[in-house]
Amino acid sequence: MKYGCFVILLFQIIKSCINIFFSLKELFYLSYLILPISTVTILNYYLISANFKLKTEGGVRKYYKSFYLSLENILIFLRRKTEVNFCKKISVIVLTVLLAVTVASGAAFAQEKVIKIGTLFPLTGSVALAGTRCKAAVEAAVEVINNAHPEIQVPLAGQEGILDGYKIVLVHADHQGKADIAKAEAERLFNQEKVYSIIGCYNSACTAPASLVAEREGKIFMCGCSSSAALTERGLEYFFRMAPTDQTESLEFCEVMEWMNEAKGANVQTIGIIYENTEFGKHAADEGKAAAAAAGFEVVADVPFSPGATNMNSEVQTLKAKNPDVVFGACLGGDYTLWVRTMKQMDWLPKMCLNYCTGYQDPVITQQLGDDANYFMGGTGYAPEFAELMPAVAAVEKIYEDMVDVPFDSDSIQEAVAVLILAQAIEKAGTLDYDAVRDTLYANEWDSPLSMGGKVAFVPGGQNSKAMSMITQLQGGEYKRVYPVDLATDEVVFPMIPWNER
Amino acid sequence: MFFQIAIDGLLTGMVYALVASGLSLIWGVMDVLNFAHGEFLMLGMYVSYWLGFLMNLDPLISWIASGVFCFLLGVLTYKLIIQHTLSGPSLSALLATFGLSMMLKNIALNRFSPNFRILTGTLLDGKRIFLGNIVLPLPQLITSIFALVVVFIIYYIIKRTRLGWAIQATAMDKSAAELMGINTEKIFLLVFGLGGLCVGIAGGLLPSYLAVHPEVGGLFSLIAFVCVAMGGFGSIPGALLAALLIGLVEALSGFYIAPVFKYVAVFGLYLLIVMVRPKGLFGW
Amino acid sequence: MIKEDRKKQDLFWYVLVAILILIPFIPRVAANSFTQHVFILILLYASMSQAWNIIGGYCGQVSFGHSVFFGIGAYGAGMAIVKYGIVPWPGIVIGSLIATVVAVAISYPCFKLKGHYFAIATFAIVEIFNRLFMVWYWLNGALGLDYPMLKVGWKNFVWYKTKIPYYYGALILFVIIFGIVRFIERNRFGYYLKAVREDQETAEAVGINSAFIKLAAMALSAFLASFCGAFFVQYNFRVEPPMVMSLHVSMLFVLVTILGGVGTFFGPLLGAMILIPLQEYTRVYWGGLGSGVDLILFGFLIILIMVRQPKGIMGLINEFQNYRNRKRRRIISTEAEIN
Amino acid sequence: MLEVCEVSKKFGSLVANNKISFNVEEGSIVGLIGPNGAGKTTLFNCITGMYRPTSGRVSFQGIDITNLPPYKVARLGAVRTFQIVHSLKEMSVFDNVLIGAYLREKNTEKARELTEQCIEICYLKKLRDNRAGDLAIGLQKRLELARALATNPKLLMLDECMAGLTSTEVNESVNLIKSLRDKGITFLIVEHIMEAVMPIADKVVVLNGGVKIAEDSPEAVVQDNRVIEAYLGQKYGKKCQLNSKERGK
Repeated sequence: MKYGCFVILLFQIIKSCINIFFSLKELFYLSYLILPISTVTILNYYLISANFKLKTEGGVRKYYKSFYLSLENILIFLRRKTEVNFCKKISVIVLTVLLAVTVASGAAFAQEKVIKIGTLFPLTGSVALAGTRCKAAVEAAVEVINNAHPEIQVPLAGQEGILDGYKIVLVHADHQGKADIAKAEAERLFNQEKVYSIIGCYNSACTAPASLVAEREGKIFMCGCSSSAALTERGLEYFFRMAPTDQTESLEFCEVMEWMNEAKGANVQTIGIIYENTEFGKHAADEGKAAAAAAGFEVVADVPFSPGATNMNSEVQTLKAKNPDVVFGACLGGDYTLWVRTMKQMDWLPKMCLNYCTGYQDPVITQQLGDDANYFMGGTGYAPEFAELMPAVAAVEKIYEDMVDVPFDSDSIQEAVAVLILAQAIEKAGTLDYDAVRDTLYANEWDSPLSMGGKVAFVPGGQNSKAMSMITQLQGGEYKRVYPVDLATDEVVFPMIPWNER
Repeated sequence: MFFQIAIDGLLTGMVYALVASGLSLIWGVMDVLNFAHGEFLMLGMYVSYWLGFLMNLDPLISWIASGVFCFLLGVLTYKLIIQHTLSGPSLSALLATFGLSMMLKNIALNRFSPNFRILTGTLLDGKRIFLGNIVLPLPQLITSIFALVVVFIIYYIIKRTRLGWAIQATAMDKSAAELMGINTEKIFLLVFGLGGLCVGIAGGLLPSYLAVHPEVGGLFSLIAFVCVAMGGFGSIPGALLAALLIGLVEALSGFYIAPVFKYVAVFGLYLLIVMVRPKGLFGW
Repeated sequence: MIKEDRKKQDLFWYVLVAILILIPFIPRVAANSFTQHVFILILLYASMSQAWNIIGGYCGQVSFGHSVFFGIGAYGAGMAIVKYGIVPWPGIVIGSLIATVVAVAISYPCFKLKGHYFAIATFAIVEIFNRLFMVWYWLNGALGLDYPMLKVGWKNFVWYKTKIPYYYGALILFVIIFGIVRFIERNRFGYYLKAVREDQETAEAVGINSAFIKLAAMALSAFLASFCGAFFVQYNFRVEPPMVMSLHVSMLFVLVTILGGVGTFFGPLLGAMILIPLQEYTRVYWGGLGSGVDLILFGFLIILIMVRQPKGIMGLINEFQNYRNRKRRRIISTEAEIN
Repeated sequence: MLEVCEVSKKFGSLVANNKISFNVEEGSIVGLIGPNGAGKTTLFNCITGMYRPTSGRVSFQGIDITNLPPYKVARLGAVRTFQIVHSLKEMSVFDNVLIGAYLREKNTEKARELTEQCIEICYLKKLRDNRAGDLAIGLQKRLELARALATNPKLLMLDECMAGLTSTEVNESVNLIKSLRDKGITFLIVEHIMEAVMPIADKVVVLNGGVKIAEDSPEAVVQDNRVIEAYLGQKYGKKCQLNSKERGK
């Protein structure tokens, strides 16, 4: 039995090798075609990289001819030469260069009646998890739009494509969580891939420069879930954001606290904020502090930490020492689990714990943390438990789940909303003209069964004014709605049940 | 409070020590900066995680598997990469291991998805020991004890066995060792394997309280570098002491100054120590 | 003979610069902004790596700390535009002066350290700076500085619709930095740098103040690096610590130089010519697949090159030249036999 | 020209040099000899500034150089070579010498001319484009000499520059040193090989166990009993005496 695991591991490794190989298969075919051409034109390396026109048959034949000539030369060279080792070395270098060339010269296919839309998410790097989910959400939404899904109660689902048969084609790009790459990729998507619009970028730090590119091009940038409030305060004309901002969430958190104080006699006064020290976390914390000050609560602990931490002992110790009644948390993924577990080790809990759009909402968090995840609260835009509020989601979610094996979370669903709203606007405007679509986006209130509240409308600057989120609490591994009161299903458990009583 | 924090810091430090001792070994003997060290750790953690997830093996058992896995990984790395780069400037090994780290990280991303994973329901999960006011989390405690034991075993091997002497000889002067009839190729291979073994054992134990994801190795390897340099290259006790010191400083400065400054304090401490003792605490 | 060689090299250099000047006029390049982007990055990284090469290659002090200077330069330009709302130039100058001072201040004690100890110390310095900048409120900390919409032109050094001026900006940077290094390489300072790299004791024994030489090299290197940083931020309209001041950025410069050939004049350019397109195009073509295929491939290719040719591409070229020379010698010797 | 005055150097409790004094007159060749571990190289390092003497004073042309760093000593014109060759391995022979030449000639062209001359003098002309690390040990030692020479020194201090050379090479070096002395360079030579030093030295300083035991002309030193016992051994001493007698005949 115990040896079996090794076999499985080995099998996994072999499988992964094969997979990688096959994902590159296309490249190999391509390189067979272009390798000889590139050999000849290696001096014109950069010319080739600029989309050279080999599509005409004559061109290909010419290149092949010169290839054979050069092949002969190489053979003669080889025969004369004794130092095969040197040849080997140079061949590797040449191959790598050629690979770059080959890659550069791949030609994109063209098709009639297609709207290209670019996605720009962090598919690698430290927030790759969220990025891949967002990408899948966009794909799910496009699937709904492109094909007839009469069973799905979402606008445009019933028909095939938009604008009488236009289909949406996605071009995916990866910004690795780096702002400079995001900007370069946005430019490439617009100029080279000729995409109509970009959906992205998850990280607010990347959305900022990428959306500026769109603004300059006069093209539309749809942002799903970047939460920095500053994005929509820049006065951009072609920028639209679906999700509620940190600001909205912070205000909501304070509202909850006031409500608890009034309705439940909770008497919570002090706040501690723990956040990852990145653009996102800092924003959230700043908004949190501002909201707390406005509502008259006192922030007693301000604990930023470096993401990807190896331990969070001192962070939690600091919180424990200051012992705030309420903790606002902005920790992503692995940091969130580490944080919760460290709190358990230290045997400390605040009375109440409110989380921003973060690790708390990750659908797998209850699997990962088990009972330890319970009684935490947070703002939630969507959770599978909201099915009765948002009945249309389930069918779309199925498509999405086939891709990533988890249900939607509050972040990724917003990206799907972004695509759907854009498609609806194009459909309604009846044209692909950017200004017309933009004006249509601003002028109407859109049906959006995937958003909480079911409506989307934009105010100048591009913020979705109907964006809302609910406060939920994890109870028994499920997201229970606890606030606002009229939509609540369950009573809030207050204070959080201490670790040793669970 | 102070003691609680100090003990937390020391427990963290032990894990750093285990990660760093492997690095120190490689470094001391071969003068190669292994940038992929953190990725070895990450893969070791994945091995342990998958064994736990698929076969219900506890990390307390599966560290053996991840240790062996990382040993083989180390050996392979040496055979396929490091061996060939040794003829060039010392930087080329660095570049190659950097490429390796990038590759391993993204293979993990490709295969295991960027999900963070954590083992629940292990033997030690959430168990604690109370000593008066002080809470000792059992997973960390056991990991630290392991770390200490492994570090001491490695130290013993190096100081007291024939193999260890051969390693020392190779570290001091490769060509002289060759003249003495030591197969330095083999020693290098072994040392790289041993380095992998150390980090593999650490990786095997960590999933009992730390989430596994492809990026988990980054900060660990950085701190391991600092540990090794602070302790003096090739010195296992130096690495141990430095790691404990770093754990302590990290925890104390994190609490008494501010959590954001804890790594500033750690790196600052390193600079200070190195300014006073340019060859590290135990430098040769 | 040396003079002839030099003339040949100079000629090559002039031709290269001429080609680089003409590149934007090639219609295919002019029409494709991504190709321009790649070119700009090549020139930028070549310049930056050459700046690193002064201290890391010629002087042999492998510093991983150059992103600090790069970052300070970037923040200089960023602060001038975002916080003070003026043209970037004074910020760039002040930034680069600060970078030079910081370089001297931190490397003075660090030069006591040898080899890997020095490298790790610079690691630590980058991390310290990164974390401090992340919480430095005056510099907007982790939020970063975002450029507002500015008037385009050389005054602000900002263009939105075209990249050609950026290309020429990068080219100017490239020519200046490469020119400086070429000048140094052929003069006393360059030889002294090499002497210090090879053997500090010998250098001291023939009257070289090695501490001063190293400091001077570091200062020059940091000064030039900070200009590259300023260019980078002018190009990207945003500056934040992880983007300009992280180990990853530092690594990139070192990688480019090692790949091309450490301590050689054309090494950084060759390295950038290989590494940057590789990085950019792998990302373009496989990045969208997600799951890091591009980076797997990128890493694999780096390993491959290093395993095959640990001395970098210049090592390969040297080998080729040796081969040619040997062949030439063989020909000469056979001729001599015949005669 | 060089005055070494009561120089002592201690490493912890180990006394490497104990109150050593001697003078080097301008235009002379002084040999510094002694058995292994006598403290020759330590003394050398103290003179050139690599070590700081624990006590005592070194002055060169009337300037106190006791605590000067090595490069300043070299700039004053007292240049040394090393016992273990320290050639700049990756650079060519020409560049190695050029580094030395730059000390006096800031101008590249002039420095190159000077370099050519020095290379010529040291019979390295054929090897000028070779990588220094590839040279045989004897040639590397000569290269060191050439580099030191290129700095246009007043005092040239050679640390065992003939150890490990073949006898032909030793002869070549000896001739070289003689011809250089004729050009006005003063020499301080640390040496093991008696044959090399005795015929050319004007004066020999003998160290043993960190203490100076003799300072005199070669002929006189060879007959000094303390020297014979401490260093040369009885046999060799007799042989030398015989030799000098024969020479006397």
